[in-house]
Amino acid sequence: MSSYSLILRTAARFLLPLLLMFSVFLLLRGHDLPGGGFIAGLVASCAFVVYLFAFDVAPVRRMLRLDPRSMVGVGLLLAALSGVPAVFMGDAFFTGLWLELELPRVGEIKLSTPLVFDIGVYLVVLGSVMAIVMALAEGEE
Amino acid sequence: MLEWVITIAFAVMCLSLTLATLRLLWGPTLADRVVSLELMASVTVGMIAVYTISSGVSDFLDVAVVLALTAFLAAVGFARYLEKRGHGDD
Amino acid sequence: MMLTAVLSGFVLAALAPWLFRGLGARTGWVLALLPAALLAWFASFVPSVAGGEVHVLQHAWVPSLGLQLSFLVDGLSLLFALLISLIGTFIVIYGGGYLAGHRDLPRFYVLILSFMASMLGLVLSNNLITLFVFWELTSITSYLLIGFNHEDKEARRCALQGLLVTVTGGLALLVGLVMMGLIAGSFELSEILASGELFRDHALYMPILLLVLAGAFTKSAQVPFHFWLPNAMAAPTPVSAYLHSATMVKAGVYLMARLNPTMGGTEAWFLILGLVGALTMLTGVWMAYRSTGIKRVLAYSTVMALGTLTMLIGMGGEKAAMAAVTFLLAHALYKGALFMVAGAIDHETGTKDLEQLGGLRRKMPVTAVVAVVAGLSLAGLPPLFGFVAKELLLEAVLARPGPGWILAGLVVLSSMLVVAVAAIVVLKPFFGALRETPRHPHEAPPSMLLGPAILASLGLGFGLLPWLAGQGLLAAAASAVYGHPVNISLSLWHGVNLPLILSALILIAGILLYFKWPRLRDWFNGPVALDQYGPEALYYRFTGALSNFAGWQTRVLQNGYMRNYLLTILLTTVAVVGYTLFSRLGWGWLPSGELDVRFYELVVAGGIIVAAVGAAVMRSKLAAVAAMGVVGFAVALIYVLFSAPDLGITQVLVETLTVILLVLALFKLPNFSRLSSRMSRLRDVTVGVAFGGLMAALMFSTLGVQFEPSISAWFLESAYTEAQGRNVVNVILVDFRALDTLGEIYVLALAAIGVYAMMKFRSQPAEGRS
Amino acid sequence: MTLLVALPVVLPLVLGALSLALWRSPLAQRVVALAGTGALLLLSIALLWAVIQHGPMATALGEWRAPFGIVLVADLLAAIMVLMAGIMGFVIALYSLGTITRGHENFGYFPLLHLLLAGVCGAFLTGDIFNLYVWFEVLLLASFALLVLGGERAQMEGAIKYVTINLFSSAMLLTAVGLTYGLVGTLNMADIAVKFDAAEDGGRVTVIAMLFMVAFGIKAAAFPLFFWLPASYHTPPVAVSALFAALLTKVGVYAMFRMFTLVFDAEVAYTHNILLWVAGFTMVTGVLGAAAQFEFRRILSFHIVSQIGYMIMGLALFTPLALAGGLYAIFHNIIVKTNLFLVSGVAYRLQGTYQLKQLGGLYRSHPGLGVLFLLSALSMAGIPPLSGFFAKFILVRAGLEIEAWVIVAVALAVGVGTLFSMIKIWAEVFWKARPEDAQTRAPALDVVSPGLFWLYVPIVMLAGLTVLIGVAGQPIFEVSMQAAEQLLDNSAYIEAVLGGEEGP
Amino acid sequence: MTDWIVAALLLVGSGLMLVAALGLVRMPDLLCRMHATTKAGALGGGLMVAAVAVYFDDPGVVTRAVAIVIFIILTAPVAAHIVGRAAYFVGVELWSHTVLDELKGRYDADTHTLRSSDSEKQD
Amino acid sequence: MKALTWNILLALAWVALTGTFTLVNFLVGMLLAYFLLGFALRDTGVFHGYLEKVPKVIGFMLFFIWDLTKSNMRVAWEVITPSFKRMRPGIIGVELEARTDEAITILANLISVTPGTLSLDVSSDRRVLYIHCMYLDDVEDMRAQIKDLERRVIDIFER
Amino acid sequence: MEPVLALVVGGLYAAAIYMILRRSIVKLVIGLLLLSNAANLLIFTVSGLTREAPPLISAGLDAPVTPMADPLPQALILTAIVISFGVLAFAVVLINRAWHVVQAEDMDQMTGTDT
Ligand code: NA
Ligand code: NA
Repeated sequence: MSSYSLILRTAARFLLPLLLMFSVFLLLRGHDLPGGGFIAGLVASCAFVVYLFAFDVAPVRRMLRLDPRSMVGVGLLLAALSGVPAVFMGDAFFTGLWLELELPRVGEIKLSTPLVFDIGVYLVVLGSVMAIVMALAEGEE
Repeated sequence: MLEWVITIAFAVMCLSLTLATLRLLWGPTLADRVVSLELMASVTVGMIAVYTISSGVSDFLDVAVVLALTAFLAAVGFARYLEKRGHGDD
Repeated sequence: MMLTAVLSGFVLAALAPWLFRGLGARTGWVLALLPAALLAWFASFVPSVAGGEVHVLQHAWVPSLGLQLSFLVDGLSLLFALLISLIGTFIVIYGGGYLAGHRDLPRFYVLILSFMASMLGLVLSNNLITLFVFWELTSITSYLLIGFNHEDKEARRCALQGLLVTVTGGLALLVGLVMMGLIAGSFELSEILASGELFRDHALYMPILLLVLAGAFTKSAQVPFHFWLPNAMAAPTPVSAYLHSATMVKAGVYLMARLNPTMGGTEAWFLILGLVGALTMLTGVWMAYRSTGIKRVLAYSTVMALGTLTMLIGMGGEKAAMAAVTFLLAHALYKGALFMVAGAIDHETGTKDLEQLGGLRRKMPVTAVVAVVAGLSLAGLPPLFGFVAKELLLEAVLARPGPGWILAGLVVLSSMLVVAVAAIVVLKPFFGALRETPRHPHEAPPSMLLGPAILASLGLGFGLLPWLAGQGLLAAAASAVYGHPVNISLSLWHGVNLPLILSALILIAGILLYFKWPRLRDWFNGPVALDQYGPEALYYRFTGALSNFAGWQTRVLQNGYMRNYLLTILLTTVAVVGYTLFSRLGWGWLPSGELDVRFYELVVAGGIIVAAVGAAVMRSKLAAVAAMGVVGFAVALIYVLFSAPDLGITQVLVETLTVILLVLALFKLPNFSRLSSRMSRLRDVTVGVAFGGLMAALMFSTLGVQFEPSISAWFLESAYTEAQGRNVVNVILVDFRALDTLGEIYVLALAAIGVYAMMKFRSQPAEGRS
Repeated sequence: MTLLVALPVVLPLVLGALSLALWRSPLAQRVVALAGTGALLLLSIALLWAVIQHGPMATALGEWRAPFGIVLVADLLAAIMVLMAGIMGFVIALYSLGTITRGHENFGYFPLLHLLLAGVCGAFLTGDIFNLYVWFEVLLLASFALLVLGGERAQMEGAIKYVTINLFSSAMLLTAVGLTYGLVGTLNMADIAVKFDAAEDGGRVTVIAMLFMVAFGIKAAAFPLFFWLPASYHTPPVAVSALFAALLTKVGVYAMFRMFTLVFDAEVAYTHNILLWVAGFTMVTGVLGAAAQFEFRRILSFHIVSQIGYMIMGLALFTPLALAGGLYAIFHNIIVKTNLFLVSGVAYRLQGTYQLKQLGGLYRSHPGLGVLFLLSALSMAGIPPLSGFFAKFILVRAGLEIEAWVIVAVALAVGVGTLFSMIKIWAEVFWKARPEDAQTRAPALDVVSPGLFWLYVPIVMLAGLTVLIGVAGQPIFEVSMQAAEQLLDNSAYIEAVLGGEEGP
Repeated sequence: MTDWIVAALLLVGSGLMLVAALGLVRMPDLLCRMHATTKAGALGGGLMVAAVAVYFDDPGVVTRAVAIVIFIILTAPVAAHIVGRAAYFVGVELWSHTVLDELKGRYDADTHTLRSSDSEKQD
Repeated sequence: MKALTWNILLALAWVALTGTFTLVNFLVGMLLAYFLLGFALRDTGVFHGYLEKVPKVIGFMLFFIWDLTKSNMRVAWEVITPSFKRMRPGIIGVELEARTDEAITILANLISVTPGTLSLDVSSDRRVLYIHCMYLDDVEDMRAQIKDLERRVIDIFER
Repeated sequence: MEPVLALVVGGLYAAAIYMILRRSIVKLVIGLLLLSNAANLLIFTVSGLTREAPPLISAGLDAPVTPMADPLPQALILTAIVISFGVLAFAVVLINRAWHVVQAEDMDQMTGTDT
């Protein structure tokens, strides 16, 4: 069934980017303040759920581009493999590796395997929730 | 002074929560409960605000941000249910 | 070498089907080469064993467990081994003829050779556990052989009966053997045999004795476990001849004989074996006399023989030992022959019913001669070996002081009936007028005559020259049974003495009984309602009751109602954990000290309870969902109020998504209807409160108790310095305990896969469904 | 070297993710499944070998030393269990090629298989009690998903019970973990063991032990907590049933072995006595349940319960020999029970039903299958010289050594009952002629390999194993005995976990 | 000074919350209740968050406070609309003193469309 | 929108130049950029209407906040007083002139937060907005108020 | 506050147990939700409660200078929340499918697989 409320549709168009931005924000700062991949992934899921309620499954699918299942697979791979590089450095699995970049005028940027891990978590959460919600929503008919 | 205000605010919020709970339990329709749930979320936002001030830890405010988002989401979800399901089931 | 000898049967069994493909009808003759070779090889031991030597050969198996593939060759085991390979040779040949053209003939070879190997292993084992291993293998192969005609329901039933009886006894035996091994500190027979005193004086002597005898009695069909043996006649006749008369059923006898030096010689041993043996002897011969099927008659007479052997072993003493081994050999020879004759009759005429048979001597003259010779041995008439055995039996019984007289009376009585039975088996089918049978009989083929002829001849030969057997092998065997050297020589004629007079009496009475057979049989069958109350009926009642109980138990426990499962689990938890709590701490878990609470915390806490109860009692499912959402939000608030913002955020998000999932998933489902009664609701409230109370009590019991400081201090110290993060919770999640988080997202992914599959994938209706 | 300890967990995790990412290509999934499970098998062999050589090994993930980070530990018990998982994973992957429909493949069968193995291996190897909970959940969720794959009514009904009761058990486990943390402030099992041992107030420890017992008892399907198992195990495709039979309950049993040797060994007279009762009743109710069934897989399901009793008996008797017997029972049962399920799948493939009444004539038509069945069935009934006999014999001997007459009697009587059930199947499915009015026929399955080859290969492998364990008992018994001794004297384990070099 | 503003914002905010809660309990029908919660609840929440912003006077906190307020303003009316519409759609009873209902009969239950007049044909 | 993008980009540039990454600095940048844009590009079409809109938006926000306050006072009064004698609730439909999704949505939302009115729904053909009013003393007067609000919204969002 | 929350957890368990003992599958799933909440709150409570001190290390500090809430149980509960979310999502859809297949929400009509 197509969307039924003009008002909701319009609101959703605004909310989606807003919430996605918020979710990325939560993801990146999670290591220092409340947030992190899981929370961020949930917020992103909420964004798409709003969109799904306003429009329908097909538009969400288009909007996501990546199939949720692939997203889950990629996320899992990312998370699982983030623990592997340390092995080649002679450490145990999941030993954190940190790369600190000094960018002129931007400041220090920390890239790390825990961050990669967190991004994996983010993708898995988003993919899983969307796979579940979309399957359910499609099954309603 | 601020301490007193905070205490009063807490008390008022508690009262509000209680009242909202009453409506939640009474209903009579699902829509009433949803409205009550939403208000509870708002009250909780307020409560977290008060708590943030009383604790002096601003990080709690993040919860309020999320809460504001999710209350809306739940309401939309319930509304969708009502739309699809029709009357006679709440 | 010994290991090869024992196991060669298994190897050949595995090859038999392929050999059959190449050799066809000749397979039996070729396969028989193995038992023949074994026979020759075992025979090579005779001189040294007769000279009193005992050979022990050892191979390691699981030495740490006391398991050795060790073998003991003394008189007793050698006697058995020779019998097994001798009769085995002929049975393999005979089977080829008897089952010629049968589509399952290759399987017969496989099984009979496996059995032979198992039996050899059993009698040759020097290790109690190895002995048990082979013991069980004989049960299994016997099962498969009894059920050879497996599409026949009756055959399956009989096979199962035999198996259950022998295996159950076998397990008792296992316990007994293990206990023996533990007492002796070794499972090696050669060591156990040397420590008889240790056992006879041990506090556990009686239990061990009973356990071991339970194994022996079931295997050797002693009363009251005798009923399975006649039913085992559902097997093809070669099987009956081999397993159920000549070899396997004697495994129990072998065991008793084997353990006689260790466990025997006590009052209990004598009483149990003597009584049970005598009773079995009488029951067997009486049942034989009652029966009309030729195999059944023979089977019951085997029961009689087994009883006799048990009784002899129980009596103890040199003479009894000698009588036992002599009787054993004689019986193996004539009974093997007679069974094969019975098979030939059955094979040629198509019936086993003695009532329908007569005058076959004209059609099957060779068979008739063999039958007569073997029958005379069975009847215990001179100059056959059966006579020698019977005389020795009477002597042994008479020699026993005291209760020996009673036993002697019983032996005489049973011997009379045996004479009649022998006559029935031999005279009825072969003499008198030729009768119409389902098939037109001819002389049996050579493969089916060779075996019985040689066995019968051996009976005659040993009868005429008893020292041939007695001097060497039987004396050695008797020594093994007795535990000390036995020096009794066998002779066909030893003057007119009491046994001889009794023999004459027995013969006359037996002939009388034969002529009165038709009338007496009816008379025997008439008044006795043993079939209804006998052990076999008990067996069926017991298995029936057990199966009823099983059905009832399963209906009660696994009744399909999940709430009953949960109730059981919950009540178990409450009982076990609650009992432990109270027994260990009494009321010491109750919280004490001041309560540090803020009023708004109380309100939130109260809100959780109210909303939870609301969710539980609400009539509308979506209202319940909403109430549940309130619980979730309030819990989130608790997390916030106690310094867990990450948790609060997560809880809020998860709770919302859960509500949305519920809304999506439930919208088509009907609303609650009041399904359960007031009583069951009351019951569930009680259980719920009890369980909740238990959980609260458990929590109380740990509040304020801290055996050791938490490791968390380290996390707080190290989060930034070691892992470069300020949100310690997040650092724990993605670094310190990343594996947890990894598992967690896998759970989420798995849930998504599951949900996706549930919503989208329906397999064809047939798959997975019964 | 210690890398080896983590690989059996990491490998299936990566393979599962990879397999999921490849969900569009069933062929790639199949290749990954075979190669991956094969690799896992090799890894598990290597791990066991290493542990035999070096004793318990541990790796601290992220180089965060115990008790702060999560360690993976392989002692002999864990390594043996991982080996079992490796064997079963490979065998089931082979079998799946011939039984799993394209539909199942498209909807995640192979990723689920990998992840179930990951969960199982994780549970076996982890040295952290909360991490154990996580792996339990991973394997549970994988099993949930496998259970409902296909979506038929029976699957749904069974799954509801399975899910509910297992969730309750998880809640209990979580509760117990929480209480443990409340008392000693640590999650590392070796650390908990040390700190519980040092605690003056043992009463609280015993209370928590009981909670763990309930939680693991449910997962292990022990009496009276087993109901979820017979309600569900016979509903999914047979490869899944076999996989469940092989591994799921055994993880619960493993957890019991781990916790009730390492951590809760202070009040043995109380805790293990309760376990002994549990063992006895589990055996009896299971075997009676099987006696009342007339469906191939249901009989087998109840026997899983019954056999769990033997394993717990080994733990409850708590002597080295008894523990070795329990271990023997575990791996014997894994091999044999799985194989019986696999055979039932062949019977289903041939005749389209699992109902004994409708089946028949297989001995005539497929004697080889009959032999393979008989090997496994007799092994399960404890007939020598197959693996089951050793399990039974060791347990009986261990029981008799400490004069635990009753449990020995029960164990043996249950053995007869097991034989009865196995013979029932044999008589009905193999010996009996196919009933003339049998209405079912071989199902037309949309599977990759419609022949029986892929069904027979694993069955032959497992049948060979049950014979091998019997025939070559000595080395296996030695290892079991060493494992049992490691369990009873847990200092090597604790040393491997806590005594490593200082600091990350 | 800051404290006074904070106190005032808190008091007014929480007072509004209470008003919303009272309205939720007391108002005669669903739509009237929603008037109370949508307006008072949203504003009350906004004011209290504003109090936090004032109290901390820190860019991070202010950003988040502003985000919350924007979010509330953005979502509260939408939620009210979506719930009110759904409730009306399923036929929640209006207060007996309701004077006018121009919406009556214009929802089509099957197509989920809302007509702009009684006469308008569906397309 | 394009104009707004430019404005934000310029503000970011300002933040980068000054090297002070704070909200206040960003707002300063926004303001600065706004005036700069108004000055430099007042003749081009790209910014047509943008500069005029900003004061309008600010004015509108003030108006809105005032309305919000009023509406809350009124509801509060109603809730606190014991009876509902003054309430005359009802649902009216108002013909819409606004056409874009944004305008209609904003209008509806504004109506929801202003005194005594609550948007229920827009007809599927977008011609009529249905509103629940608490004080429906004079229907036409109410419609007029709504139309007034609509004009303000159209002013900002559709021109 | 811990004793109060202990009672709350007890109450949650009681309500959850009551719900999972109902015949309705919807109530069952709500019961499971309550159950997981109860378990999480239990861990939270028995690990000790701290007010107003989230485990966040302030900027500029290497380690906390004042006592902070125990971060470990928080991490555990976070994991547990996510896990139970996954599990419950599965359970929710499961009862949905079960209802579709069985066409009843009564557990008493789902006894066929056992007997
Ligand atoms: Na504590
Ligand atoms: Na310990």
